[in-house]
Order: sequence, then C-alpha cells, then structure tokens
Amino acid sequence: MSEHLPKENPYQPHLARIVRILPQIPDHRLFQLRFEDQEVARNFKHRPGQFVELSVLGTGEAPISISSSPTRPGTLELCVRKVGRVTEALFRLPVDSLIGIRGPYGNGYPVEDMEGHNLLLVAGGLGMAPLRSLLWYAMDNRTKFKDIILMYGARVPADMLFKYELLGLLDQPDITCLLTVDRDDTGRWPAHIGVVPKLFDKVDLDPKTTIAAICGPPVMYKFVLQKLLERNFSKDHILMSLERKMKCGVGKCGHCAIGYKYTCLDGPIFTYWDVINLPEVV
Amino acid sequence: MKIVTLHKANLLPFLEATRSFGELHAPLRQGEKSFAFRKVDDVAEIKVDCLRTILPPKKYFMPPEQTMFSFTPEGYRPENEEAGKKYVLFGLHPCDIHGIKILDLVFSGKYTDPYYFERRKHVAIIGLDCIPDQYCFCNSMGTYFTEDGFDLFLSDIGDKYMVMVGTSLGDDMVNASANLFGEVDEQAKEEFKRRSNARRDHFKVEVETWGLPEIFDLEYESQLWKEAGEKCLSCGACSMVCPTCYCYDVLDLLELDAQRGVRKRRWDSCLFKDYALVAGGHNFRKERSSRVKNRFFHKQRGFVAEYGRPACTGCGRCIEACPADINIIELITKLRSEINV
Amino acid sequence: MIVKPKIGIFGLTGCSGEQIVILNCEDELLDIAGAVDIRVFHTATSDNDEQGPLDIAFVEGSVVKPEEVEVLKRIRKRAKLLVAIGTCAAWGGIPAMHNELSRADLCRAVYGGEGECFETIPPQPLRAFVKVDYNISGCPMEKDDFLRAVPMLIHGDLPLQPAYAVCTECKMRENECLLVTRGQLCLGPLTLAGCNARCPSYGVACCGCRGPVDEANVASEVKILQEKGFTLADIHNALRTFAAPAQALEKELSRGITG
Amino acid sequence: MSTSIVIDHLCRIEGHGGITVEIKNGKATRVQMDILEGTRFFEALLKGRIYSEVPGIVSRICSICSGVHTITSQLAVEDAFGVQVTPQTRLLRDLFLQGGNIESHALHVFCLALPDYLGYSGAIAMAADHPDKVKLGLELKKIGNTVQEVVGGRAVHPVNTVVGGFGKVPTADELRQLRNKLVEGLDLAQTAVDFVASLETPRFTESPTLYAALRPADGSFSLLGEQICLSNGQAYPIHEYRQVCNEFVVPHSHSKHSMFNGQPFMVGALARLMINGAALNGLAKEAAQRLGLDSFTENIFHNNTAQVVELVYSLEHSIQLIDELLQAGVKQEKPVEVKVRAARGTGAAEAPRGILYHSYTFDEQGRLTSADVIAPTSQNAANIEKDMRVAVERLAGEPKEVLAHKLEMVARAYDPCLSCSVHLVDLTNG
Ligand SMILES: Cc1cc2nc3c(=O)[nH]c(=O)nc-3n(C[C@H](O)[C@H](O)[C@H](O)COP(=O)(O)OP(=O)(O)OC[C@H]3O[C@@H](n4cnc5c(N)ncnc54)[C@H](O)[C@@H]3O)c2cc1C
Ligand code: SF4
Ligand code: SF4
Ligand code: SF4
Repeated sequence: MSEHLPKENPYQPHLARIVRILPQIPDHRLFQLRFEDQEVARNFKHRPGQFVELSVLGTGEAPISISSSPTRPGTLELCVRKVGRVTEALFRLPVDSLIGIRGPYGNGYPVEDMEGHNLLLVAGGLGMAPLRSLLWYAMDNRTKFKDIILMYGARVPADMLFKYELLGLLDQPDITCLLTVDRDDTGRWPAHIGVVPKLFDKVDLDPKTTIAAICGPPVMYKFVLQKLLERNFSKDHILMSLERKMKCGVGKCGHCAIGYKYTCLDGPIFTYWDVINLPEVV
Repeated sequence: MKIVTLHKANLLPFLEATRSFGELHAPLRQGEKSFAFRKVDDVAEIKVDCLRTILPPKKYFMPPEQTMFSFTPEGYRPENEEAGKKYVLFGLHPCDIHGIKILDLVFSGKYTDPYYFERRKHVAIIGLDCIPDQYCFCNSMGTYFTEDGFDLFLSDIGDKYMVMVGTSLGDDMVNASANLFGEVDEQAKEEFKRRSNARRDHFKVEVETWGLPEIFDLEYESQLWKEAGEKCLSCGACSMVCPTCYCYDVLDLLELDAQRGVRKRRWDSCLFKDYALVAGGHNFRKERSSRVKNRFFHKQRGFVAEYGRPACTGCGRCIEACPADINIIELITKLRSEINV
Repeated sequence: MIVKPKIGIFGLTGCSGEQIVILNCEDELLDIAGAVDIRVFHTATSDNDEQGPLDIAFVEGSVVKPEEVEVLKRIRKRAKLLVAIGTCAAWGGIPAMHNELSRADLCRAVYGGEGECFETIPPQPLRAFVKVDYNISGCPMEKDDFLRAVPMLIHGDLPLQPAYAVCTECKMRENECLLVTRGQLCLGPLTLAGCNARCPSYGVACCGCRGPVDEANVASEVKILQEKGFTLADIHNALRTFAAPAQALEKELSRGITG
Repeated sequence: MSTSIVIDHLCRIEGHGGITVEIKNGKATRVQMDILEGTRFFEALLKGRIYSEVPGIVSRICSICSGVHTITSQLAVEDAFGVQVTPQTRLLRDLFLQGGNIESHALHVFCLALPDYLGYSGAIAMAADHPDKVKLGLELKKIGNTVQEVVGGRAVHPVNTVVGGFGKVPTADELRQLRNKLVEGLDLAQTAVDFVASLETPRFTESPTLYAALRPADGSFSLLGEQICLSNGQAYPIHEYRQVCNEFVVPHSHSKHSMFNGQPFMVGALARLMINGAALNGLAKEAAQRLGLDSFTENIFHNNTAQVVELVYSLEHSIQLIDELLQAGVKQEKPVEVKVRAARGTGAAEAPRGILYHSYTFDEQGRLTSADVIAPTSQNAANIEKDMRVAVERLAGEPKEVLAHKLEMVARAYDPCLSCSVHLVDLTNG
C-alpha cells in the first residue's frame, strides 16, 4: 500500500522525543524535543517565526510556533499553552514520550531583510513564543543588526514566560530589554509596571531604520499599532504574526485562508500592509 | 491534436473495450431524478445525456473520507486505500474537467499532496460535450470548453462524435478499438462548427465576470450577504457538491486498545460553525453571513488573486443543491446592479 | 501504561436502546470488556457495584420521575465523566415531545383515576439536572459513534463530534435530495450528523432523531417547508418528536402555540 | 414466621423492575412484580399525528422489540386504510421479524438466562470460563441483527420499513450474502441445541398454565397470524384482542396487567410451541423433539428451551424466505400508496416474547385519534406472579437469598421487556 506514495509526504509526522518539560507559568510549558531519526534532525532547518504541526498520537495535530532559535540547534523548543484537545493531551505526556512533528512551515521572519536595521520586538503573553526564536537569532548574530529593543508584558510576574532568561537580559549592554507587568503582586518585581504600549515612552525609535515585530493578543495589537503609526512607522516595517485555525499547514485544507492569503504558506508573518488588505483580520 | 470520429452506435462497444484500461465509471441513474458517477456493470445503463451528477468527479481523487496514516505507539505509516487502482471515467463535461484542473492547482505547488496525485494519475478521463440548462453558467466562468485535462473528449456531431485525443493514453484507448473509429471528413467538420456555434445559444443565464474581484471588494459589506446568511442552513450541501471545494478536516481515530488507530481526512465546509473556530472560543467567522460570503469570496476573489482564475466552474451544482435557494448567479447579478445604482 | 478505566452503564427512562446497541457490538463486546472495567450494567449483569467511584458513567434515558433526579445526581457524584447516551439523555427524546401538556392529564388519560398514584415530572434531558461532559446522541445512538468514543475516552480525550448537519453526510453518500428533489419533509438540514445519513440513504426522510445541530437555522427550514406546502402543525410535529426541549426548537415550537 | 423479599432492581432484563414477596407460614401473602419503568404516555404522544409518523414513534416504546412494534404498527395502519401490500413486502416483513426473533432469543438465552444455569453474574463474567458459549450466542445474535439491518436499515428502531412497504428494497446480492450468513447460523444453532439439551431445566414453578399465540390461516408455524388461539381451544380474530386481554391497572406497577376471563395466561416462545408446535418441520421439528418440547409442558423454564427451538426455526425459515424472494426476482418496488379515511385498524404480530397488539383510530385526514398498544410483558405479568406464588410455596424452606435468586430466575424466564409494558395504555378519545 504505502509504497505507492512518494517518499515526500508533507503530512508525515516524524517521531520526536520529549527530552525535557519546563513548566513556565500556569498552563504553559516549554517542551524540549529531539527527533528520533538523526537524518530528520540534521535536515530540520527553520527560520524564526516558523511553526511546526505537533501530533499527539491518537489525539490529533496542532500548529505551534518554534520558540528556539536556529542558531541553537540540538533540541527543538515549543512553548505550549493548554487550551484544548491536543494541547491537553500533550500536557498529559511525561518526559521521554514520543510525539509527532512535521514542518517547519510558514514564511517566518524575513531575517535577511531585517539585517542592518534596528529591531523592535513587542510581545504580549504567548506572543513571546515565536519572538523568542527571533530574539536569540538576533542576539547570536548580533553584529548583523543595529539596536535591539525587546518589549514584553504580562499581567503579573508569575505570568511571564521565559522570565529568568529575560530578566538576565535586563543589564546586558547589547539589548534594551523592557519587561513590564500590569500589576506587581510580589512587591519584588525589578522592572516596569504598566501595559506594553506605555513602554514606548521609554525609548526613542527611528521609524526609518527600525523594523518592528509584534506578536500578542488582539487588544495589544491595537494599542501597539497606534504607537507605531504615531511614530510614522511604514506599514511595511511592521511585522505581525497571525493565528488561524489550521489543519494541514501546507496550504491544502483551506482552514487558514483569509481573503486571498493562506496563513500557513503566506504567513503566519504578515506586514501590517498585508493585514489591512485582508478581510476579517483580528 | 489528433482527432477522429466515433459512430454513436460504436460508443457503447468502445466503452466496453475501455475496461481493459481500468474500472469503468460513468453517470448512472441515482434515485428518481438524479445521476451519479458510479461503477458500470452494464454499459447500456450509462446515462449519456446526463447533464449533472450529484457529486462531481472530485470524489475519485479526494474521497469524502480517506485514511492518510495508520499509527501505533511506534509512529505513523502512510496509507493509501485503493492505491494504484485504475479507473476509466466517462462522461465528464468541460466544467468538470476544469474542476479537476483547479484541484490540480491546489494540490500541487510548494507541497504536493501525494494522496490526491496518486489517485489522479490512475484515472483516465473521457470527456463529453453537453447542452446547458438554467443552472449552467460555465460560459461566464470560461469553462464551457477545454483543450486539455482529458485523455479523450467526445463532441456530439449528430450521428457521430468528434473525438479529440488529448494524451498518449487516449491514443492507446483509440488504437485498442481502432475498428470502431473513423476519419474526420468534411461533413463532420462542418457539423462540428455548426454545433459549436449553436451551443452558445443554449445558455439561459449569463453572469458578467468583468471586474468581479473589485466588485467583491467594494461590496464586502453589502446587505445581500446578510440576507443570504439568514437563509443559509449551514447544511454544507453546496460545498460537498462543488467540484472545486477542497477543504478538509483531519481526525485521529483510535482502536479499542486506545493505542493504534488511523488519521483520516474528511470533506469540510467553510459554512460550518466550527470551521474558523479556534481554541479559546474565538470564531473568525461567527456570523453565518460572513461564512456564506467567504465561500463565494474565496472562489471568485481570493482564488483569482492566488491562482489567476476563479475557483468556480459554473456547473450550477450548488444552485441546484441548496435547499435555501441561495443562488450564486443571482447574487453576483445583484451585487453588480448595486454597483450600478 | 493505560489503566483500565472503571465504567458504569446506566439506564433511566427510555427504551434501553443504547444498552441494546452496546450489547449489539457483538464483535467488539469482549474487547470492550477487556479494555475497560465494567462496574455497572444492570441489563447485562447482576454483579453491580452501586457505590464506588467511576471514571466514566454512560447514562441512557430521560429523567421522568423525581427519584431519577436523585439517581442521576448520585451517578454524577461518583463519576469523573458523565456521558449522555442516546437522544433521550441528550435532548429529552420522544418522552419529552409534549412537555407543554400537563402530566396529570396525561396520567389520567392513560391510567384513568388510579394513575394518579404515579409521580412523574416533565421528561428532561440529563443536562437539566447535572453537568454532562459529552453527548452521544441518536435514537438509538450509532454503534460506530460509541465504538469511536470509547477508545478516545480511554485515551483521555473527549470524543470528536461532527459540527455539521445530516445533509453533509447525505451529500457525501450522494443521495438524491428528498427535500429539494422530492419535496419531502426532511429534517436533515437541522439535524446533527453522525448517522451517515442513514434514513435518506434508504429514501426515507430524516426525522431528526439525533437532535439539532449547533446553530440549526430552524426559522429558515420552517420557511422552506412552508413554501413546499407543509402546514405549520405538521412541521412542528416533526420538529418536536425527538428534541422538543432543545433551545433552538423550543423557541420555534412556542411560536406555534402563541400564534 | 413471616419473611419478605424485596428485589429492588431486577438485573439482566430489559428495563426497570423489582419483585416484592411476603411470606407467612410458608404461604405467599403478597407476590408482586413491580414494573417501575418511568411512564412515557406513548399513546397520548401519538394523538394528532399523521399515520406515517406513528410507526416511528411507537418503535421507541422498546428497543429490543422495536422491529416488531414498527411492523405491527404498520399492519394496524394498513388495516385501517385497507392497504394491500405486495407479496414481496410480506415476505420481507416476515424475514425482518425473524431477524428480530433470532437477535432477541440469542441475547436472552446466552447472555441473560444462561448465566443463571451456569452460575455467573452475566455473560461477560461467563465469557472468562466459557468463551465459546458466549461467542456462539453473540454470533447468532449478530446474524439476527444483520437480517434486521439489511432489511430494516437499522438493528434498533428500523428506518427502512414504512407503511406500505420499504424505502429501499434490499438487492438480490445483499439477500444472497445474508443467506450465506444464515446458513452458517443454522450450524451454530445446532450446536446451541446440543448444548441446551445437556442442561437440566428446573421445575419448581410447574403449574397449570394457559397459553395464547397467533396462528395464520394456513396453519403454519409463524410470527404472523389472523387468529389468537388459546391452549384451551378457544380462538378469536385479532381485532377482538380485547376479549383475550382485559387490561387493568394495578397500583404497584406502571404496567397494566391482562387476564383472560379472570385467568392469567402466558404468551411467548413456549406458548407458540405449545399451540403451533405441531406445524414445525425440518430442523426445527428435530430440535423440538430433542429438547422435549414436542409434548405439552407447563414448566415456564421451558421458555428458554423453546427460544432455542425458535432460533432454529427462524434461521431455517429466513433461508426459505430469501429463496422465495430470489426465485420471484427482487423488484425495487415503491411503497404502496395510502388513501386515508376515518377508520379503525388493528395489527398483531408475535414479538419474541409474545403477542403484540396495536390498534388505532384515525380521522378522515389520517391523523390518529386514539391508540391502544398491548405488549406481551403486560399480558404475562399476571402469569409471572402466579408462577412466583407457586415457587414461593414450593421453595418455602430455602434460605432467603436462594429464594430471591430463584424468583429472579422465574421473572427472567419470561424474558420480560419492561419498557414495552410501560408504554402505557389507551387513550380513549380524550
Ligand atoms: C501559526 C500558529 C502558531 C501557533 N503557535 C502557538 C504556540 O507557540 N504555542 C501555543 O500554545 N499555541 C500556538 N498556536 C495556537 C495553537 O495552535 C492552538 O492553541 C491549538 O491548535 C489548540 O489545539 P487544541 O487541540 O489543544 O485545541 P482545540 O480547541 O481542541 O482545537 C481543535 C483543533 O482546532 C484547531 N485549532 C484550534 N485552535 C487553533 C488555533 N488557535 N490556531 C490554529 N488551529 C487551531 C487545531 O487544528 C486543533 O487540532 C499557534 C497557532 C498558529 C496558527
Ligand atoms: S447549500 Fe445553501 S443552505 Fe446549504 S450551506 Fe450551502 S448556501 Fe447554505
Ligand atoms: S435528503 Fe434530507 S438530509 Fe439529504 S441532503 Fe436532502 S435535506 Fe439534507
Ligand atoms: S437520518 Fe435523521 S432520523 Fe435517520 S438516523 Fe440520521 S438523524 Fe436519525
């Protein structure tokens, strides 16, 4: 039977082992994965902003952004929030379990075009997952970029993803790391308090030489976009990551089509110009 | 293109002979007033004058439900039911051939769909021309004739068919029954031309497609969508019967041991409530009207931007199948007239 | 790694259809019994555990007696997951067809004066009294639905359910449309799929035995049927047969009473 | 000294019921089979319905008997409107009823009753030690269900049998495949006969019993018939069914009880054999002889044995029916058209557990104005109590648990179907 199918089956998940599970915040975990097949591991090359389709055997698939940077190969890291069938099933699995991974899919960030620019990364909540890949990519290729500014917000300190990793960047000279919480319920929060858009008051941005990559919940988009447009950012210099229902990841199943774009092929990273031309966005 | 003729009396013997190229399927009677492509046991049962089958031939390349993988705790193994099985499909009208050409576009590209093409390459296609009815608008969609996408194509020229040979497989089929075919003579040529011209006059409806993508953009908020949304039952009939609707859903099914199972895909429709529903309860197309709109928008506007042609063949199936009388011809016409006002 | 879940199969008031469907899994019954630990199944065994905790309780039938409310609440307490099986449990079913009529009158009509000794309440689906985690509807539930749901539940997932109507499956089976082509009163457009369009595949109109699909567009269907010449009374009778307490239908049906 | 036995929940029967017995000095002062199934007022729900909807609703009275309820209902409707169905429809209906009989008997004998004989709590527990027996029962049951599926479109609550005929007539191919299965089934049934012949039938309830069953005009053994025959020699046409079963309400039960001239009577497989057994032939006749049912018995435990004989009969007869259908050539007939009128109609058929009556009246638009359904279990209820009384008196010395268990066995021997008996009662032009 199966011999009739070509070797290249884009739907075929490859087995990957969960090597570590790092609980992040409630209902969010970072999964470190390693492919079982060495060759698959060697051939797996991704760009920041791309995603994979993750399968829990017997439950189904879900698209998840890659959180690790291609500059740090070895394990593939996925930061997952438990929200439904597949993610719940994933959370039931102990370390050492096998899951299925296929990909990477999507366009990812246009990192080559971003070189030579200042980078402004703005994240809210789980939006940090794809941006983390871009962050470490840029940090590991530090000379290719000018200034790097990260703005990331969470509701309270306990809700901040990758908290210790990011707190470690606070006093780094080669990045402006602005972390904020809506509310400090610990009394020991070392960084800013307030919503993400307020962080714009803390920095000077040159719209001509800066590319902004933003990822977060819809409300955040609204206010951050306002700030950027106020500062005369070109719509092509604002990159957004869109989320849509997806079944195949390879442009066939139709679910992620918005207007005349497929989120999985043409996205998930879109310029703001693309986005305003698509109907039904956010 | 190689062109020969086939006497009408020789059609059934010829079809009988094509069985050596694969299992013969053609339109047969289904129910009291309908037709369906099905396996032919007796060629005499073939409904040569069938205009529209309930389902288009897409079911041969992309069955309503299909197993993609089987899995065990050790991993996934691709499956392809019926892989390698050969079919000869007779009686496809030009719109249906265009439907297949559109699906070919979708399932190729950056990622090739192995399931679709595995089946696709094992199906021989024998096309047949037709006389349109009140639901046909293929003339407006540019799909009322086709010069490729078939192995053989038969056009009625009175007591004979003019037979276009589209592929080397088609040629093999002709050669295998060489005694049944004849040369194209002057009279045949004349008759073919006469009928081609006459066929145009049979169209009862016309949809003006000029500037349609722009009109769709301009009329994105039209009240017409709202009205259609109130009528639509989300029954999915339109998508199922559409030759170019290709959306599918994926599901994993388990055996009783809760370890082994299969991954299947199943036809889906953008008219369903959960089509754009994501975890956490956000629905990108919550209103039914936005779903009806999306279906037409994607076909007439989105697909054009992506593939350079609309994903509609004008076959009229969705109009005939819709219990709520939602009619694409009417909608487009009204959208246009709104613009004229 | 997978521990056998403890399950119970219960019946409230109904025709026992779902329990019979389970017993009709002739090829799978012994495998099911191997995959799960059946603690309660009165119709099949006299060795029943009436107290202990359960992982999954499958409950058939609608609630028509005050005692059944208590029975149901006790089942809910002992079960991690409660799965309503069959249309009676999921939607109220046939018994709930005429909940607008008084029970006392019905009782007198059927039992005469002596009938008054029986306590009955208007039949309701399980969710009227307890939290229901999942519904497998159908009158009776489809064997395949059940056999598909059980391993998913064992696996720890809630089963998958179609979110579309019978018409979708009917079209997949390429049936001639009874509503459009033959003008019959077919409830396919309103009814939750999963039966593979069983009735229309036999040329018989769908009578809605699986209950309404989410977002059923009842108003549009009623209008279509009226245009085809069916009276509102007949349309309402058809609608109320299996799932009268369902919100979407209740709304339409009450329209019938008032005017 | 007085004892009382209360069994709250009778197991391994269809539906909810209990038994209450009070014994004083070795005499039963109270014996009640309590049928506690919730009431659904079926007849009341039918009022105003168009005739074509009625069979689908009454089917829901009971799942195991859903096939026979549907057919009986259709017979009653057709009787009212004077509809004559085609010979092919008659054969297919007979075949369909045989399927139900096979399914129900196999379930009852192997999964519900046999565990009593072999000392298990149920079929699944029994399967651990006697997998072959349970599998044999399940195989037979499946064949019965396959018949119901192929002919009726669904094993429970059929969809394909409609007033006037069938939605879609099974194809000759489908019937041929079905025939092959039935032939296999007949072999299995022989094994079942051998096995049941080796079991000892308890006798503690043996007592004078009146039987009732339908009989067709041609005198053959059948699940259909025009006459209600009693073992005392009396007979009534089916539309006079009220002469045989006078239903009355009993306070302890949601089921009504039936008596014939104040006397309890029994319906079911055993009654059919006692009344029509002489008409059996072929393998079924041999089976009856082997199992000692070729002579008169008044031991209700023989109902289990009688069901095994009927398994053989139903399989054999189904094969004959298919042969007849194939010989005549299967035609895709549409259901016969119905012309409605104001009328009353009655239908009767032998359900696996005894005679089932449906009787309706319709107005001139074909809407139901009244309905009466009498299910076998309500006919048997009085007889079950009679047998329990006998049992209590004979087994007076036994420990309470043993007695309780034996009483349950008595109830189970009738293969009672409690959903059926509690559809309840007639709605007289209310
Ligand atoms: C490009 C992309 C990147 C993403 N990256 C991440 C990430 O890094 N971390 C993370 O936790 N989540 C991410 N998501 C969201 C994640 O895919 C959904 O939360 C997930 O699919 C929910 O699946 P479920 O089975 O647990 O939930 P259910 O609600 O039970 O979903 C059932 C099915 O619906 C589909 N579905 C539901 N919600 C979504 C959704 N939001 N997007 C796409 N398909 C959906 C899936 O196919 C899923 O199998 C991403 C989504 C997209 C499209
Ligand atoms: S066929 Fe008509 S009613 Fe059904 S989903 Fe399509 S547009 Fe809506
Ligand atoms: S026959 Fe009924 S279920 Fe089938 S498509 Fe038509 S309306 Fe829908
Ligand atoms: S078609 Fe309708 S009535 Fe028939 S089984 Fe399906 S849901 Fe029930």
